[in-house]
Amino acid sequence: MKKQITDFIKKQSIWFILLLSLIFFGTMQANFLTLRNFQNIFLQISINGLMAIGMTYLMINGEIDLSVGMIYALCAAVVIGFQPLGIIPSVLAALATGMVIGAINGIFVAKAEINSFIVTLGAMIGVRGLLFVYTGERAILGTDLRFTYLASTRIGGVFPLPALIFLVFLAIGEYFLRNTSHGRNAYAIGGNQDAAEKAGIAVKKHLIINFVLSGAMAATAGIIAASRMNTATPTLGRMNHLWVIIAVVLGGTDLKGGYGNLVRTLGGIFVIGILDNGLNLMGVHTFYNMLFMGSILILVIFIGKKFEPLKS
Amino acid sequence: MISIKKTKEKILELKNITKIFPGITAVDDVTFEVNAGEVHALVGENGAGKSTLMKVMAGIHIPEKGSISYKGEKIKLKNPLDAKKKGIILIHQELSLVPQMTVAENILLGSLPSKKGGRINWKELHNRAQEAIKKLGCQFKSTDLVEDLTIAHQQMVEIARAISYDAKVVIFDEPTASLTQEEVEVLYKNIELLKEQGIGIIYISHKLNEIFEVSDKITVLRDGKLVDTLDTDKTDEPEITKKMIGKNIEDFFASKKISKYGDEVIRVENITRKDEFENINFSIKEGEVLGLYGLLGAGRTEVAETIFGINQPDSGQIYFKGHEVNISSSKKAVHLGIGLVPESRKEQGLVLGMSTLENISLAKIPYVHNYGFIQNKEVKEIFDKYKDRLSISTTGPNQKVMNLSGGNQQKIVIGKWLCLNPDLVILDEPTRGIDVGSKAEIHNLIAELAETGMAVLVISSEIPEILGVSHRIITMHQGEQTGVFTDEEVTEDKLIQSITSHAEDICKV
Amino acid sequence: MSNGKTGKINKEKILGIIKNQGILIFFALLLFSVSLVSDRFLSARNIILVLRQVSITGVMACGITFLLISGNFDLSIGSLLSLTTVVVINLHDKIGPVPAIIITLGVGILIGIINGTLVGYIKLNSMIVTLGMLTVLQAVTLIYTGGTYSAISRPDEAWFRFFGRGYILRIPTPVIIFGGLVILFHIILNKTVYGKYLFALGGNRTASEYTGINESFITFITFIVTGLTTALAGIMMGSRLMAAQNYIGEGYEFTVLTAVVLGGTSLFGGSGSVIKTLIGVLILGFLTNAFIIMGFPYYVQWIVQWGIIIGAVWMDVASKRGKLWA
Amino acid sequence: MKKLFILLTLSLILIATSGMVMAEDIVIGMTANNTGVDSYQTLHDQAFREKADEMGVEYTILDARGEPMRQVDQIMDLMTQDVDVMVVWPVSGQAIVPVLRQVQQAGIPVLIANSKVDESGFELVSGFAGPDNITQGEYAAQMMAEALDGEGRVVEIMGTPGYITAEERSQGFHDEIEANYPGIEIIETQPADWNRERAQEVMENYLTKYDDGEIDGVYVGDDNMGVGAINAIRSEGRGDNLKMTSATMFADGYDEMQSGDILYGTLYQSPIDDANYTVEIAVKLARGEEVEFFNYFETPKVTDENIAEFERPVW
Repeated sequence: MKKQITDFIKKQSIWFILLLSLIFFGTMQANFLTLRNFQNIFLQISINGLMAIGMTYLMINGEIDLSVGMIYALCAAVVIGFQPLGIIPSVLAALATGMVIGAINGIFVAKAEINSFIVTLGAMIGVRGLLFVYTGERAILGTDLRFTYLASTRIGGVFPLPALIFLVFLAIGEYFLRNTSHGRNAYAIGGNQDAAEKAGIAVKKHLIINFVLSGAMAATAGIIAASRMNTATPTLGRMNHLWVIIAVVLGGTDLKGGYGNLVRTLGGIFVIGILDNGLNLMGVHTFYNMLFMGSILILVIFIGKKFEPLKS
Repeated sequence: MISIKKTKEKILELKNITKIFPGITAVDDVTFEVNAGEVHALVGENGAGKSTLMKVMAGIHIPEKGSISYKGEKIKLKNPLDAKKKGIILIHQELSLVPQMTVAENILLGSLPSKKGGRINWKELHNRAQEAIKKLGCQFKSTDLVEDLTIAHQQMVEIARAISYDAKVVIFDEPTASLTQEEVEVLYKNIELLKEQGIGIIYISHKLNEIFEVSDKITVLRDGKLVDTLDTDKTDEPEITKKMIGKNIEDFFASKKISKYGDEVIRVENITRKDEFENINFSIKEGEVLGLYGLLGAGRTEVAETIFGINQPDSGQIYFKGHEVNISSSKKAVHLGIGLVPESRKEQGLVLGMSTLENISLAKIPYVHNYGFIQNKEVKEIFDKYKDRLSISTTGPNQKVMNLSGGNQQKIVIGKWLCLNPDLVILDEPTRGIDVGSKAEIHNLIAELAETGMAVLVISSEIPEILGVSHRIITMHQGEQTGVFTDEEVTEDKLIQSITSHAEDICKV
Repeated sequence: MSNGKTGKINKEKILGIIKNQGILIFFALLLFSVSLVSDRFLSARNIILVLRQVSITGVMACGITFLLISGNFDLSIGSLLSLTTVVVINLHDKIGPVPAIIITLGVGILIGIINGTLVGYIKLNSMIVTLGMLTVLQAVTLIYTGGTYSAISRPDEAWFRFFGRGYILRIPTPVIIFGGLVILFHIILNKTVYGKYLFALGGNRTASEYTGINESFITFITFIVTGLTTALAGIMMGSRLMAAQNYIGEGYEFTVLTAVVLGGTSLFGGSGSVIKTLIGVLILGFLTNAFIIMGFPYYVQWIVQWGIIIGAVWMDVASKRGKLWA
Repeated sequence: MKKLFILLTLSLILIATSGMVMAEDIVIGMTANNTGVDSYQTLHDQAFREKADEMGVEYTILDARGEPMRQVDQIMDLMTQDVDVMVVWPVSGQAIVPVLRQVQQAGIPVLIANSKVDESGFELVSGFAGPDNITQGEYAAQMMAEALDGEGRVVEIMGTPGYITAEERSQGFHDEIEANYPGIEIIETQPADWNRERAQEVMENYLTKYDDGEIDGVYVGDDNMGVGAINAIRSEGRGDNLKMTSATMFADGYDEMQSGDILYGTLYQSPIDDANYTVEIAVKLARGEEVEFFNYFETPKVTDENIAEFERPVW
C-alpha cells in the first residue's frame, strides 16, 4: 500500500509541480492567467512538445536522441530552402530529411548496436555541420508568405494551429503507445530487451521505427518553427535537446526504459513552458532565470529520488 | 512417475550436431531426441555443452554440422523466431519477462492479438492469458504487473507463455535455481501438466535429485560430447555422476572434520530488520561451521548482508571477538575480518570484465599497498598461492573471469576473502549452479577453512549440503529463527519440520 | 578449399589487430592522408602547435576518462571550464596569481564535491545532475562577472602567462602539463589501488560494494578529480588568453567526451585507458588543424567528426563481436 | 511542507531579482540578443536599465540567449504584457519578421536595436537605433588599405556565423575592398564565434598554412578575437609583417594598440552610447513622437594617431 502511494506520488508528481507553478505565477503576475497568454504558452510548447513525443518513445525503449535539436534546425532550413518548389514539396522534403537522419541513427543503434548516446551525439555534431553547409552560414528568408499561415492560424479564432498539431500527434502517440503492439513492444524492449528478442519481437525494426519517428517529430517541429519565423537560420536548435530531455524526465519517463507515457510528458512540457513563460512575464534577469531552471531540474530528480521505493 | 502407454511420437530430433566457437568445439557430434509427453533430462558439468545444445534447439545458435528434424521433417532454425514458430520454447534460468508489463502482455509477448488497424484486442489478450493461467492453477490475475509477483509466479508466467504458444517442446534451463521448496513442487506439477498435453520437455539441471524425480530419460554430456542416454528408472545417481565427471568420486559431500573450537568469533543477539527478519541469535566459534538452513526468502541472505554491513539492523547487537560492534559499511566489515561470498556470483561477487588476478586480489589490495601503489609482486604471489590452494583452472592471471566456469568463478570469490585471512567467512549458497565436481571441492574447502581456525557461516537451501558441512545448524523461516540443532541430533526430517511447522500449506507429492 | 581457410584466418587476424590497435591505425592513416595534401601538416612546428591546442581539452579528458571508467558521467565540465577561467582571471589582479590559482582549484574541488555528493551519496543519475549543473554553473559564472569580460591588465609582465604561453626547454608549458598529467593519470589508473577501484566500480558496482569498497566515496573522489582537472584546464585557458569570456568553455563537454570515447573508453564504465584518450584527443586536434589548413570552414569538420565518432565506436564494437552488424 | 518551503524561497529570489522599477506610464519591453556572451551586450543591458531608470520609465528586459525561436516566443510574451514600445535586438534579422507583423497588428511600435532586421521587416518596425555594422566593415577595410598601402593578402576571422552583426561586418569589409582596393586580396575567411580561444586557434593555423610574406593583413570582427589572434602572432614571432584591423574596440584592444603595433586600427563603439540612444528613441516612440527610421550613432575610427582622444573602454 505504502509502495503504491509513493509510486503514485512519484509517477504523478509532475501534476503537483504544474499546479504549483500555475498558482505561483497566477498570483505573481496579472497577465499570466489570461487567454492571450495561454495561447502563447500553447504555441510555445508545441515545438519542444513535438520533439518530446519522439523522445518519450525512445526513452521508453531505453534509448536517447541528442540530435533532435539539430534535426529540427536542419529541417526548418530545408523547408525554407525548398520553398521555391512549392509548400507541399518543401514540407515533404523536410519530413524526409528528418526521417532519413532518424533512420541513420536508428540503423546504427539497432543494427550496429552502438549506444544511442554516442550515435546521436555524433549526429548532433554532424547534422549541425550539414545545417551550416546547407545555409551557407547565413539566414535564408522564406519567399512564400502563405507558409507562415501554418503557424499563425488560430482554430476557431482561438486555438493556435501548431498547438493543435502537437496535441493531436500527442494523442495519437499515446493511443499507439497504449493500444498497439508497436507501442506495447516499446515498453517490452525498454523493460527487458533480451526478453523481447526471445519473444520474437523484431526489436531492431521497432527501434529504427522509433528513431525515424523521433526524426519525423523533430522535422514537424522544424516546419512549425520555420513557419513561425519564415526563415532558415543556422543558429536554431542549439539548446532544444536539453529542454526536451528535461521535460521528458520531469514527466517521469525512466531513462533506463520501460516506464513512461506521453500524458505525463505533456505535463513535463507544460511545466517547462510555463516556467519559462512565467519568468519572462516577470522579467526575471536572464542570469537568475538560468540558475532557476538548472536548479529546478536537480531539485525535481532529488524529490523523485526521495519517493523511490528502497529496493526495486 | 506417470507413464504414458501410447507409443511416443518423436518431436524433435538432433543428429550429429557440431557447434564450434572460436577456440573450442562446444558441441561435438551430439545426437539427441525428445518424444511427446516425455521429460528428457540433459546433464553434464559446466562447460559440457548443455547450454550450447539447448541454444541450438532454440534457434539461438546455428550449428556448423548436423541436422535437426521436427516431427520427422528436416528443418533449419535460423533464429529464435523460427524455433518459436515450431513450438520450441526455451525457459531460461534468467526469466525473459518484462517486469513493467502485465501478466497477460508477458504471456503473449511478441504476438499480442490485434484487431484490424493494429489496435490490440485487449479482451482476447486477457481471455487467452487467463486460460493459460487457469490451466496452471495460478493464483494471480492476468492484469497483475509482473514486477509485483514472486519469482516462482514469474516462472509460471513463462510456463503459461509456453502453453499459450501451443508449445510442442519446452526446454527448462535450471528452472529451480531460485525457487523455494514449495515452489519447486508447483513446478513439478506444472511439468506433469505439460506432459499430459503431449509436450516434449527437456530439463536441464545440476541437481541430480530433481532429475531423478522428474525425468523419464537422461542424456549425459561431457566436454561437448555425448556420453550416454539412459532410462531414468534403469540408472541411479552414482552412475550418472560417474558418467558426468568421467571418474568415480568417493564422497561428494566431503565429511566435515571435527575440529577443536576456539574462542567465540561472533555473537549475534536479537538482531532485527523490519520486514526482513526478527530476533536472530547465534554465535560461532573459531573452527566451527554454522549452517543456516532455510528456504529462499526466509531472510537468510538479509541476515548475512546485515552482518556484512550492507544494511544495518534496526535493533539487536553484534559482538565480534567479544566487543560490541556497529558494522556501518561493508568496508568496516572487511576491516573487522569478515568476508562474504554472496548469493549471486555474477552480480555481487565478481567484476566479470576484470582478470582473475584482479578479482582475487580486489579485497586484498588496500591492505598491501605502498602509498597507494599496488604491490604487483605480492599480488602475484597471492594469485599463485590461491590458484594452487583452491585448484582454480585458469589459463593465467590475465584471463577474464567471465570466461571461467561457474565453479572456478566461485573459487575466485572465496579466494578473494581467504587471502585476507578473515576470522569469519559467510558463504551464501556457495554451490548454486555449480557442477558436482566443483561442489565437492568447495565442501572440502569449507572443512579446511574451519580446520585452520576460521569461523564459517554457510547458508544453503540444500539439505544434504547443510548436513554435510555444518557442525551446528540453525533454521529460519519467514524471517524468524525456528530451530537450533547440534550435529548429533539433526536429521533431514527435523530440518524440514523446523522450517515447515510454521507454514500452513505444504504440498508434498 | 585451403584458400578459403587462409582467407578466414587472415580475416580473424586482421580483426584482432584492428581490435587492439584500431585507433592507432586510424590515427596513422589520418596523419598520412592529410600529409599528402599539405606538406606543412607534419612539420615539427605544426605538430607542436596542435599539441598546444589540444592540451586544454586533453587535461580535461584525463579527468573524464577516470569518471567514465568508474561508470559516471559529467556534462557540466564545459560550464565549469568557463567558471574557473573567469575566476582565475578575475582574481589575478585583485589578490595576486598564487591565491587566484589556489582559489580556482578550490572552485573546481567545490563543484566536484557538489556533483560527487549528489551522484555518489544521494545517488542521483549523473547525466541529469550534471545537465542541471551545466546551466547552473553557466548562470553562476554570469552572476559572478555580471556578464562582463575580465582580463589581466599587464599580460606581458605577469608570470601567470607561463601556464598557457610559456616554454620549458622549447616545449610549450601546456604540452608539458598535459603530457605530465597523462603519465601521472596512467600510473594512477594502472598502478594504484584507487585506479583498480575505478575499474571495479565501473565493471560491477554491486560486486564492488560486496568486496568492501566504499563506492560512494570513490565516486565522490572521482568527481573531485574531474573538478580539479577542469580547474587546471581553466587556469591554462586563462593563461593562454590572459582574459576570460563567460561562454569560453561552451561545447567543451562534447569535444572532451568525443575524444575520450574515440580513444575507446567505454561510456558505461569498466574499461578505458588514459593513453588511448591521449590518442583520441590528438585525432580530434589534428583533424581540426587539417581542416583549417585545407581551407574548410571549421564546421565542415563536424560532418566528418560525425563519421569518425560512429566509425571509431563501430570498429570497437564490431571487432568485439567479430562482425560489422549485430 | 518541504515543497511549500522551497516554493516560498524561490518566490523570494524571483521577487528580489525581477527588474521592476518605479512609474511613469511608459513601459518598454526589450528582448536582447545574448546578454553575458560578451561585455558589450552586458554593458548595453546595464546602461539600458540605468538610462530607463533615469528617464523614469518602466521596463521588462528579456534575453533570447542567442536562440532565434526563443526570441520569437519572448516577443509574444512582451505583447501579452501590453508594453508601450518594444525594443528588439535581433538574434536573426530574418527570423523575427513574421512575429513583428503580429506586433504591428497589435499596434505596438517596435524599435530594432544594434543589429538590423531584414529589409522585408522594415515596413513592420518604427525604426532602428544602433551602430551601422556595414559601415563599420567598410571603415575597417579603409584602415586596412591604409595599413597595407593598398597592396596585400588578407585573412579574415569573423564572428558567429548566422548572426547578423557578424555577417554585416564581414559584408561591409568585403564590399569595400572589392569596390575600391583592387590591390588587396581576401584569401580566406574562418568564423571564430566571437570566441578568443577559437580565434587564437584559427590564427595559429593560418600562420602554419601561410609562411612569412604570404599574408600581410588580418581582419577581425572585434578586438576580443583580435587579441586572441595577436597572441598567436606574437608567440610565432610573426608580428613584424602583419597588420590587423578590427571592427569594434574592446578594452584589451585599446591596451594592445597603445603597447604594440600589430593592431593598426579599430572602431570606437560604445555600448553605453548605444543603449542610451536606444532608450531615448524608444521613449520617443512610446510617446508617439516622430523619429527617423535609421538612427545610427557614431563609431569613429581609432588608430595610433587619434587614440589619445578616446577613453579606455570599460567593456
